[in-house]
Amino acid sequence: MIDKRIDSLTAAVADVFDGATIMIGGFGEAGSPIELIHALIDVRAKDLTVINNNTGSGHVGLAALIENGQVSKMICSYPRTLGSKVFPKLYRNGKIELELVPQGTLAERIRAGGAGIPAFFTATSVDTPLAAGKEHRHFNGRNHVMEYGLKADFALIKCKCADRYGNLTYNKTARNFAPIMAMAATKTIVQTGTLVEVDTIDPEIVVTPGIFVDRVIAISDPVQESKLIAEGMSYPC
Amino acid sequence: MIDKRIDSLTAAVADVFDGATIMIGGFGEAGSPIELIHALIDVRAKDLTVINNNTGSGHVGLAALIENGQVSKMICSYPRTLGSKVFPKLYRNGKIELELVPQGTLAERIRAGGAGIPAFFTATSVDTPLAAGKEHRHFNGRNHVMEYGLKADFALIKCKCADRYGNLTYNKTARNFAPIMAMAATKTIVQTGTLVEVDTIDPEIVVTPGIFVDRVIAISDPVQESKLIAEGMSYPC
Amino acid sequence: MLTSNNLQLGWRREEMAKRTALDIPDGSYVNLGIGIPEMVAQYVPEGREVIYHTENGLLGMGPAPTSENSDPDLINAGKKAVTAIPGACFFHHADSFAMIRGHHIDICVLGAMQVSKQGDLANWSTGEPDDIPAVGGAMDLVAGIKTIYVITQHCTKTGDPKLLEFCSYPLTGKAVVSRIYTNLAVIDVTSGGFKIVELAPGISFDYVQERTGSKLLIDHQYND
Amino acid sequence: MLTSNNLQLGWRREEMAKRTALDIPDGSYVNLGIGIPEMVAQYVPEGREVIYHTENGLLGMGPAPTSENSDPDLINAGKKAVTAIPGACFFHHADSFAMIRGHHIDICVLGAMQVSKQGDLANWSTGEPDDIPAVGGAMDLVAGIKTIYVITQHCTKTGDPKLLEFCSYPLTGKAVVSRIYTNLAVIDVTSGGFKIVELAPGISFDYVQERTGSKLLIDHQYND
Repeated sequence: MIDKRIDSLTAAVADVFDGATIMIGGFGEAGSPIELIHALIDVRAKDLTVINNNTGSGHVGLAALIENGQVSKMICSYPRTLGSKVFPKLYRNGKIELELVPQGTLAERIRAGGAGIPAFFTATSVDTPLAAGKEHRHFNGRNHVMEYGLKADFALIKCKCADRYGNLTYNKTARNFAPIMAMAATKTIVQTGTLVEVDTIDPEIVVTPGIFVDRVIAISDPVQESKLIAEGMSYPC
Repeated sequence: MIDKRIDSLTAAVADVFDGATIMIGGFGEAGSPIELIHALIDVRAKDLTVINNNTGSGHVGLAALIENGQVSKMICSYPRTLGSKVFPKLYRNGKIELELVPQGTLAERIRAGGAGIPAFFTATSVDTPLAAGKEHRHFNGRNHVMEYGLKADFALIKCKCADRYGNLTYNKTARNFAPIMAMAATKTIVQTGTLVEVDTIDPEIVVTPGIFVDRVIAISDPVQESKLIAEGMSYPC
Repeated sequence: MLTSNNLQLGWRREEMAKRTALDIPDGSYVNLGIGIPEMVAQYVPEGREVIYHTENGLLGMGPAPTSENSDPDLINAGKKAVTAIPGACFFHHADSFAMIRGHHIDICVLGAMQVSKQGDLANWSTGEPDDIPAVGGAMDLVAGIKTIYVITQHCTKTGDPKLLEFCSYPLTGKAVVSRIYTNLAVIDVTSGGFKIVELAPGISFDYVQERTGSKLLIDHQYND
Repeated sequence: MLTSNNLQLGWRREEMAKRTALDIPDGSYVNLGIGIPEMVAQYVPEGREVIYHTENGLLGMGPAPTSENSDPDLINAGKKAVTAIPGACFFHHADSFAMIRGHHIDICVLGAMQVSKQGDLANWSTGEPDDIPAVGGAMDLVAGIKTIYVITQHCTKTGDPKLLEFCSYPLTGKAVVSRIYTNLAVIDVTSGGFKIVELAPGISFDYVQERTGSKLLIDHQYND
């Protein structure tokens, strides 16, 4: 029987090893799997390479994971969000590595990783410093750079609704990177607002097919990052 | 106002020019936009390059378009379906050109064309005759071939439900190539089973966003290719 | 040339499919090719749950429908009517082949025209001048799925061996086949060549060897 | 250096946005950057329908919500709460940037730190050693969308020109900007350099030229 449900947050991330590469869903707080990130802080895996569009805000969620010294490298497009204090300080002090990737190239690299495409060409970043050192090539009279597919050992994502097969649907723009990260990781770990029976989600509206998912944990009332920040919370407190 | 609805089949395809490249949705008869194909026969555009997984069956739909001498080249993965009589004869007589592409590579080339990716690498077809003459390259210790994005002047596709913005949903496995072909064509022309008001389709379940669609025509009771074939029909009759 | 190539000898088609199904672990995501491979789905042992992928855009393919609930829009890669199980999902071709190319499908069971001792597979073209080449998803499947099983009659209709030193037909993929289920035996592709892991009832090693175009090894359990 | 750089001179922010909105045809698919560009959506002329794309995964972005119907899961690329219009749709990041990279979006309106006379845009980094580089989707937008409009104050807060012979900051893209809407003028990027197509009320050609780091041309309608 296929049953990807799991009921302990710590167990969900227990096998994340030191040095692992982890994709974390979310664009700002929308779609951020904050309970799974906090579980990752609890299990203390370190020397992590984290792939996320941003670097977190305040002292909770991704920012807290970074602040806790567990992240040695960030791959992201926009590391200085409003309210992002932890990353800039570590970066300026040379304590954390940054690979800056244009947002669309980041998304396409993740999608390529999940789709078994090792490399592709894009015109994005040509004639800018982010193209420096990259292989260039003309197609249809236009210059392009070669970019590599991106994979991860784990993906931590958040969705709205899931079943035991791991079929997922999302809520509005919280979808963002989650479907492609689910494809690109060896183990995809999902926190879901609702867990439903296997015949509940219409086969036409599944966004992430269960084949891309390994573990599902129900977090019916997730904390909201911006509220925690407004309350001055930090994790672990 | 954005209103992509159109009510004449002939008008829907009237600007298809001689020498155009046309993607036609469908996998076998599932998803085949047969009324639009017949309209294309009526408007008599010729010297077409057609991209479809197959080459049609019997003497209706895509097979009829080919039989009518309008297609000079097919790009497809599986040109000899059961019941496919027209293409094999023309091909053996050197009357039609064939570019044979593995099915997944075909899908990915179309998706790349729509996503602005001019070329990518895949391990599919390495060490086979279909890799002959293609650029090879190793990634992660494995050999790959470079494949090019594929675009078209027009896409003809079929869907289940559409609104005036061109947002589309599909029926079951009739979805197949339609969403990616809609992305890859300059003009995407859609026959839909139902036309609904603009606030009817849940934004979470739209499969093809309207931005990829140019014209929508309601064909509420489409003919079924296999029935026409069983009845010995041909088009034009 | 052998005078008798009685296909009734050894396993029947259903038995080949049943034997293959035994090797598919619980929880696998599986793609089944057209023909005998399709029959594997009927023989999943009790207590195992297996999810079938069909590359035209369905995960969770169920058995053939009754005539009432048949829908021409719900077909498999062989263009036959199928059903969708509870928990199934539909997706477009690029997403479907992302599952294949991205190594997400665990096992693929295919038919074969020829298999070489190093696991090369030929199953898409005879390479004859008047052959209409048609590849479908075969090359994507063998390139993207780690475990490729082949189900095939041991010999061609004219009695020629299909298991060979080298394939003479154009390849679908090189060194891709893991295991072969024929009417005569279950055979692994090993670094030393073909190795029999199981013989069909009443079939001898020599009988299989005579019908095979490459030297056969044998698993030690049959080796005495 | 000019002694007065009164930002009240010429168009206000709202007027810049309004002027830009005039140039967006009915039926356009438009991506609006953070800041003044976001305001363009409020000024679409009567009778035109424009659909807004936000690259985090929404086509059909509507105005900011009231506090009751705000959802932290429904935000724009600037991470501000928005709404979805009837006929909107949601999609993941790879699909969203396929719309951009694949040339499906008609117009993008962005802010700028510097624009060169050949249309080079710098809007993501000062290149200073302690700057935290952050690019977001800017490079994807300028590479993938044919018509790039820039809305910007004509000069920096310290009175330095932003329209220059060459950008000194790291580029976002080369030769990508079509038209610039500043508080002082509407300026096209032409093969001959910057060309004024409209001056804000009460602003003279010379006044703009003094605040521009490259020679200005002028459309013939202002040329007498």
